[in-house]
Amino acid sequence: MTAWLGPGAKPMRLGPQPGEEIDREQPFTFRWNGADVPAYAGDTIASALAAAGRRVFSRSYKYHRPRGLLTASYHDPGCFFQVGDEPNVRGAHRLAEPDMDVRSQNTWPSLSFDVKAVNQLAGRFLGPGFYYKTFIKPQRLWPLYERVLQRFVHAGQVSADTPRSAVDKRYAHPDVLVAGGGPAGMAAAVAAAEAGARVMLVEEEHRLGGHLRWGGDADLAALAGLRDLVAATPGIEVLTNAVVAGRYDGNWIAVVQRGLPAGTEQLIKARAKVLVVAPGLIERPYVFQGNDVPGVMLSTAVRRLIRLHAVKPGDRAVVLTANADGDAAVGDLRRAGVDIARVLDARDGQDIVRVRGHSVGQNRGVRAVQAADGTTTECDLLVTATGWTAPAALLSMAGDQPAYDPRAARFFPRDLPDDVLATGGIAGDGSHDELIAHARAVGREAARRAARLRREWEAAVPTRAPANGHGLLADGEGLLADGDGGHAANRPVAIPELPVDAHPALFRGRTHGIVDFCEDVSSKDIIGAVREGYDSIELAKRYTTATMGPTQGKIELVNAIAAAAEGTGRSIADTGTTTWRPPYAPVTLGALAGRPLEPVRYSPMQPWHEAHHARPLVAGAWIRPDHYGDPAAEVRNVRSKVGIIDVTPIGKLDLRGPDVPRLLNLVYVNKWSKLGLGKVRYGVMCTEDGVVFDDGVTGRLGPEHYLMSTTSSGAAAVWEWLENVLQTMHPDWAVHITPVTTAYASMNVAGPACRDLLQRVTEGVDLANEAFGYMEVRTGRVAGVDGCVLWRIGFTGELSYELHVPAGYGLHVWETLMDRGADLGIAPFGVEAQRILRLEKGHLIVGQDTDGLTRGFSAALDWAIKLDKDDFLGKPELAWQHEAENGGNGSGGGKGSGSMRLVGLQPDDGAVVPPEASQIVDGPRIVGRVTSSRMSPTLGRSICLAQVEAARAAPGTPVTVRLPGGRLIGARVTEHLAHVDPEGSRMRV
Amino acid sequence: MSEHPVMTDGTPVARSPIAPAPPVRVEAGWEVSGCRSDAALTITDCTPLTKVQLRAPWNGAMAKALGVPFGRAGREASGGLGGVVPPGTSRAWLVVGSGPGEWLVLAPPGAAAAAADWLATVAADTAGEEFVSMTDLTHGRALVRVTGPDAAGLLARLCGADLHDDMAPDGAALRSSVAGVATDIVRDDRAGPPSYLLHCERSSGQYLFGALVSAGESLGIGVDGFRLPGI
Amino acid sequence: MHQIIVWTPPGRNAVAAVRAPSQPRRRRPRRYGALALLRHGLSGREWPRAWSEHPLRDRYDVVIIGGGVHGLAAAYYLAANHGITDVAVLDKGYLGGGGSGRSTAILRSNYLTPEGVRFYDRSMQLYRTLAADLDYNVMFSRRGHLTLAHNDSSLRTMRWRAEVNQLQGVESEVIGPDEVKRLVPYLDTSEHPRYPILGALYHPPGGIIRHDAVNWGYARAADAYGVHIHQDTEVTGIDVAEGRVRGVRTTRGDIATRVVLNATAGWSTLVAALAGVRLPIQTFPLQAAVTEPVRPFLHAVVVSGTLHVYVSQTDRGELVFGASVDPFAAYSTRGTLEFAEGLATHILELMPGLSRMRLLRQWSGLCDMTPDFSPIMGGTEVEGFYLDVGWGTYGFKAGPVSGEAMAQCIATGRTPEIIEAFGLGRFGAGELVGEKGAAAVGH
Amino acid sequence: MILIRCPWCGPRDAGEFHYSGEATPRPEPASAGPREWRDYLYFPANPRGQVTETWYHRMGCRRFITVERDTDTNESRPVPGGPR
Repeated sequence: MTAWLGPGAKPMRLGPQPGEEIDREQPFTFRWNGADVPAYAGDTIASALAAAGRRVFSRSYKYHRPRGLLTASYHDPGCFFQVGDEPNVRGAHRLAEPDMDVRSQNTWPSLSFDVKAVNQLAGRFLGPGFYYKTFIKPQRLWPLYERVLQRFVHAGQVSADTPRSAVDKRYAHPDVLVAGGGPAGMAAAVAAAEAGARVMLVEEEHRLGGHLRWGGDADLAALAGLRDLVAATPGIEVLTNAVVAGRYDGNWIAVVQRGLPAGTEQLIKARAKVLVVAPGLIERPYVFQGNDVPGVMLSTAVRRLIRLHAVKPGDRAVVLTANADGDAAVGDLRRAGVDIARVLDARDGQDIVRVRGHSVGQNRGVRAVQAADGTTTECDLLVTATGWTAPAALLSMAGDQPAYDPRAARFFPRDLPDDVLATGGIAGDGSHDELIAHARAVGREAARRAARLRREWEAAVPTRAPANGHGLLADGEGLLADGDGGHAANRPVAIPELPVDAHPALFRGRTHGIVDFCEDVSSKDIIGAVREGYDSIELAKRYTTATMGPTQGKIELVNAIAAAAEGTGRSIADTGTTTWRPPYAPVTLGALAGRPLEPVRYSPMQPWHEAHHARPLVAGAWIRPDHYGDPAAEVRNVRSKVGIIDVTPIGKLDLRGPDVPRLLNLVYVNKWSKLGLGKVRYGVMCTEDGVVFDDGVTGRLGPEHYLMSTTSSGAAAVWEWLENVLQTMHPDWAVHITPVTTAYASMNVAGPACRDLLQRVTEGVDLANEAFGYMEVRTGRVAGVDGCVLWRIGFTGELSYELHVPAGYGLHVWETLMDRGADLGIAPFGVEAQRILRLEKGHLIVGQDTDGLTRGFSAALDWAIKLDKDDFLGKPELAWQHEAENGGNGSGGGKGSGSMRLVGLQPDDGAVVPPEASQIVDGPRIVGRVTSSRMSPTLGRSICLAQVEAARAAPGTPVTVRLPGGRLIGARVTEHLAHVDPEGSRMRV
Repeated sequence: MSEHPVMTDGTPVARSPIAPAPPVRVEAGWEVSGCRSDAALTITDCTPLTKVQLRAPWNGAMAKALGVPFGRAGREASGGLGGVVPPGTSRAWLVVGSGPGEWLVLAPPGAAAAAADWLATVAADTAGEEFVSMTDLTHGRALVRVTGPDAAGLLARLCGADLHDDMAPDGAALRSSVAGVATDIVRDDRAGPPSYLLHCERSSGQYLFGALVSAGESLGIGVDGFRLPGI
Repeated sequence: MHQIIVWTPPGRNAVAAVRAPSQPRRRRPRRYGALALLRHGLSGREWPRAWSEHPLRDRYDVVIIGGGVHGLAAAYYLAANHGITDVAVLDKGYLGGGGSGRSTAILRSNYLTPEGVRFYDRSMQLYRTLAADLDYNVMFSRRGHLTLAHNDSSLRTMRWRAEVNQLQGVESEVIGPDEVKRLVPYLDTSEHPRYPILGALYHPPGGIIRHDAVNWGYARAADAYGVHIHQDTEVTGIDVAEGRVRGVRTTRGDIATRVVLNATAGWSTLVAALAGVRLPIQTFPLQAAVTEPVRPFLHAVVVSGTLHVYVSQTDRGELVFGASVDPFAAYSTRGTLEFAEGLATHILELMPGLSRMRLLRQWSGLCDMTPDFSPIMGGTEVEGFYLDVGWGTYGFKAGPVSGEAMAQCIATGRTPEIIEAFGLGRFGAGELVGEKGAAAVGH
Repeated sequence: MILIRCPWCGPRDAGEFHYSGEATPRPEPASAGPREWRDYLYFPANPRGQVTETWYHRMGCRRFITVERDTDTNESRPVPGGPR
């Protein structure tokens, strides 16, 4: 017996094999737990380790039993490694690279000596769900137990420093997407492409060919032929080391391209007209005592090791075979010089009882196999070939419920939607030629269905040149023109029935063993769970966690179902299967996220703001100046001299047409029929439940031309809202709406000196108060720029003009104003200063001083709401609120949020600023809250807006505000919302 | 702090939302990049082009007079577009059927008034019994052109619409999401390699341009400055 | 145990009139615990069934539709608190196969309105002692719950919630970026262009729990009181005459009963329609996902309302993610790729270091969304037909308190104060509950 | 990503659209009482199966379109007699 572990392990590399996928010209080494391991290009991490004589790769989840190679494929549960900062790398799939730093996972302190292995002794007490049955009392100890459980987490590590990957995703629109690049997949792809379809062929392994790759000479010859055909047929995009991770509604297919630099992946989103599922079959482990001892392998595993990587799997083997692949493995093992100690043929009823392994010392591998006939055979390798699992994930995601066929002892497709077809081993058995014929027919049928859909879609788009009529291809044109001939396009292709070979139903032998190798769940565990009452396959799965680990059932599902069936006495067919969820194989978050794409919006004056160290404020997608250093000073400058703020994000809608007034009347709560030319009016919009939705001003620029402003955050929603009204309620109205938010650079020039400043740069507009009054609008030339719109409005409460300048000239106008205003003391102000100014003025901010339930009257908008209008959006609810609050019979009911009122509020101690959201209380009861609060530079005291119960809204009402931390202070409701200049005289000068 | 050059005639210089790659020059009153690229895949900021939007019933007299249906873009009367071409502009103007009842006229810089006049005459010819409106969006939108054999491949990294020739051949016009921004995509090969005009709301222009450049890095994309007439 | 249904005049409640035994008789199953484990380990003996199978009777005092945490809890408290044990819980599939088994099992009580906070805080109290009460380890893990604020307005909402919470005596405070970083080192708290972390609402009592264990624990305990649990039993009709419930029809036979509790999620409008009751509900899929396990590094529950994502790490090392409901109404639970994409995009905005973690499985459940992000509980215009529905995205965390309150409601015929605000009548009256603000992401 | 068949633009990813819910007519505000009005506001039909609903093609033609969708399968089609 050789020592399988540690230094001096015996090399197992074989001489050159036909069809081997390693390049002996490219040798290199990589690190395995700190030691150098030799490898050839084309080696997987696991094949290189096996070639170096390593046999134990990891420790199992619960019992920490040593684990080695089982399937030698992506799904091999014993081969999860940490590679650099990448956890859970599939070592039997990932190609080894020079200087790769590979470490084993879930071992402490070391792979060879693992203290948690004591769990093996405790195993009998740690049955399924043991944790549900203990740690119950005393409860205060549970957190302690919990930390212990967490120490057993079976996985690698992530680092906070790992750089975020930035790989662009890609959209694709193949006619036919073939999932699986084995012989069937290749043949289907070729047939579909020959019929004129655009084909995407996706193979999970590193090369096309499937099982032909580790087959005999005939297989290799067939493989070469198929590869040549694929290469020679135009219209096939081949992706290898890529996996179809999911099929979603609308045949939206997620394809993940692996193997990009530094282990990154790319997500490809394909809108496939037809999906062909050809994943082949996955070999199934056999369940018996010791079936997870290193050295117990599947027949496909040993054939891969020998033929693809020229690795000798062991020295002395026992083989349990129930099918041709097992028989072929025997041949391969012989050729590889493995001494075949015994071949047990399950078809003749032969069976094994248990495997005994070396439990101590360095060697943790297979020692002997006990057969059903009582004989025991010494060996270091047990190979099983006991049947197949159909990877039905994609079928299941397409809505199919695969049917179990007891004759073949595996699941088959039942009924698939029109846009999904299946071929290859998942569809049936048969000779190579039978499978190829089936695949070709499926490929042609897929192309035919895709052609039908493509014609439908082409006819539906308005983008095709009128030359090709309206996009309708005549049958036979384009797709399917060659070969099958046009008329065939609407005749389904006859798909031959594939034979189904009988296969012995082998799941569990005469002893219990591991079913789920990732989760350490045994057949005994599952049967026990079922008998405990967790008797549906879903409950058994959840209770035992079988199939919930990283392999997600791909190798263990059928064995789990068989065990559950054994427990209930039901048949496997009646037991049914759990639902396969996407993704079919795990996908990195980096691939799913792709390159960060977060739209960010800037005003034309952004370069100036940056040059002047504005502190950025994130407002939705907009980046705005919060302030330029001292908001209070900015406020004082506006009140005393002149300030300028960039308000480009304010929503702007260009409204044209004779019916604009009708639209405004419907969407605003106030009246709009008589808005004169050059006039501006403030308006409030409510939704149909009477809740305040947006506000802004609208001005009349021409007889049938209006400019509407909205809140910055509401711009998109208001536009959609208006389009909704026009398109679904009043298609007869002649109104055209164009969003012009960023067609204009918008700046508000505010302060006593702002008129002087504007007079210096404005042409064609008389700015005198009597010529251009408060709440009026003009258009003219500013700083040499034509087509500027000037509003005279006062959000800040000062004399101010809001300029809307053609955006390309925004920076020019801004800089001109800064230059020309220097002697007047002009200074920029940011959003914070504006918030203070508007609070001093008592202007509400929708969404801050109102919330998702604040109806119009609660926002103190009584003056604006005109219930005598025939109709406006939200009128009924507002009418009922009014009725209810004014002693009506309240037929509409609803104190609701109608009971609240927006008021001005001033703390008794002007030095205290209650933080926004401070609650207003009456004893334990909440009777309101502070919605806005600041220290007013103008008044030198704290000021607030607040929502309070209507009963407390009367001017002078004293209230109690609870500060964070619980301190209570007194405050008083003010007469007006405005704290500064309630009469508005400053704006009207 | 950037200086603000003024044209000889006193009118200031207009700026695109997309920062011009140096050397910076002024073309037709716009600050543009003077850099040139001979890469197979290029990207050009075409924001200086005149952009006038026309709204009218999608199937009315104006639509017939223009001869450009929704979903198509055209320059001349031929090719089934049967439309009016502004006198003396031959190939220089591009009329885009950008939406149902919505057209976009792309013309060289400074042609807004001319475009409006032309559209007004067309509208007048339709006896004006239908409601028609015009809006100059030159400053309200950003316009980018990507050109090259890989142009469709580049867009496929940012846009889910099917841009294969059979769905979106030369002259196709569609609006879709590009890098998350609502964008008009106009296939306009100009008898050369595949070329797409991308037209979006102005303030997202810099972001969209950046997204295209980073997505195009692996395809060797090069920035090519704006050149008159630019259309 | 046999009970006599006496005719109750309209206005009074059927079960209120049931003569219930003063002391509920509880058939104690063998207790769980370390000793029991040891005993079974040594003897190798099988465990007794967690709950038994029964033939479907043709009459029950109370029929509960929906074998999720709400229905099972209601059954348990009817028996344990009110001695009403002639109860059938019907589920069309397996126990907890709906929302209860698909939930991300996050527990918190830091809501926005006083009624909401009180309600969920009672649920937290019940959850804290649930393992001992049910003799089943439900693995309640107090982790601390962080709701991140990326802009002023969400920071304002966080403060609002913190203030209301504190007034209700619930541990909850707004903390700054440094404290956030200390609690969750993997978070990117650097100067972030688009989603800076300005602070967070920190709710120390928040945590996660093993959702299946809660369902199974209630089922086992209710079964011990004699409640009948019927899986694979779908309700196909509800008989109503003279404005009151007479019975239900199922795929396994008809049942005569005076009291039916609709404790379904996803199907609640369809079930209510069987009794002729309309609900202000639209059904949306809610998706969740889990990654491959990695070594524990995330101890708190992290939520970002702005980015519509929340995440916690299980004891098994998996990250469990959730988001807000799908953008359009549907009864499909097949899941979408855009959910997984959005999730990954947003989680990497928060924790860029995770880009090499792999998403292992995604799944989807159905949520019944009400106009005010609050549930509908209590009676209806059909006498004897009760509702415990409209749970949106936050039903699991309310399981125990809902069961307790609905049991009391059914047993006494009076609506308990704690659920008064949640009656069906509020929509007709236009008196919606104000959770809207806090429910951007209901977790 | 489900496919919405826009009667104007052809088949497009649902992500380009904004779902605006079941197509329900607005009651006559003058005559509607609270019950009728709040039925309209708060009580959708929420059927399992075919539903007629409104989607806004915000990234595309910016038309509000009427779509028939199966809430189980998500198969959808424009309502016959659409704009084109």
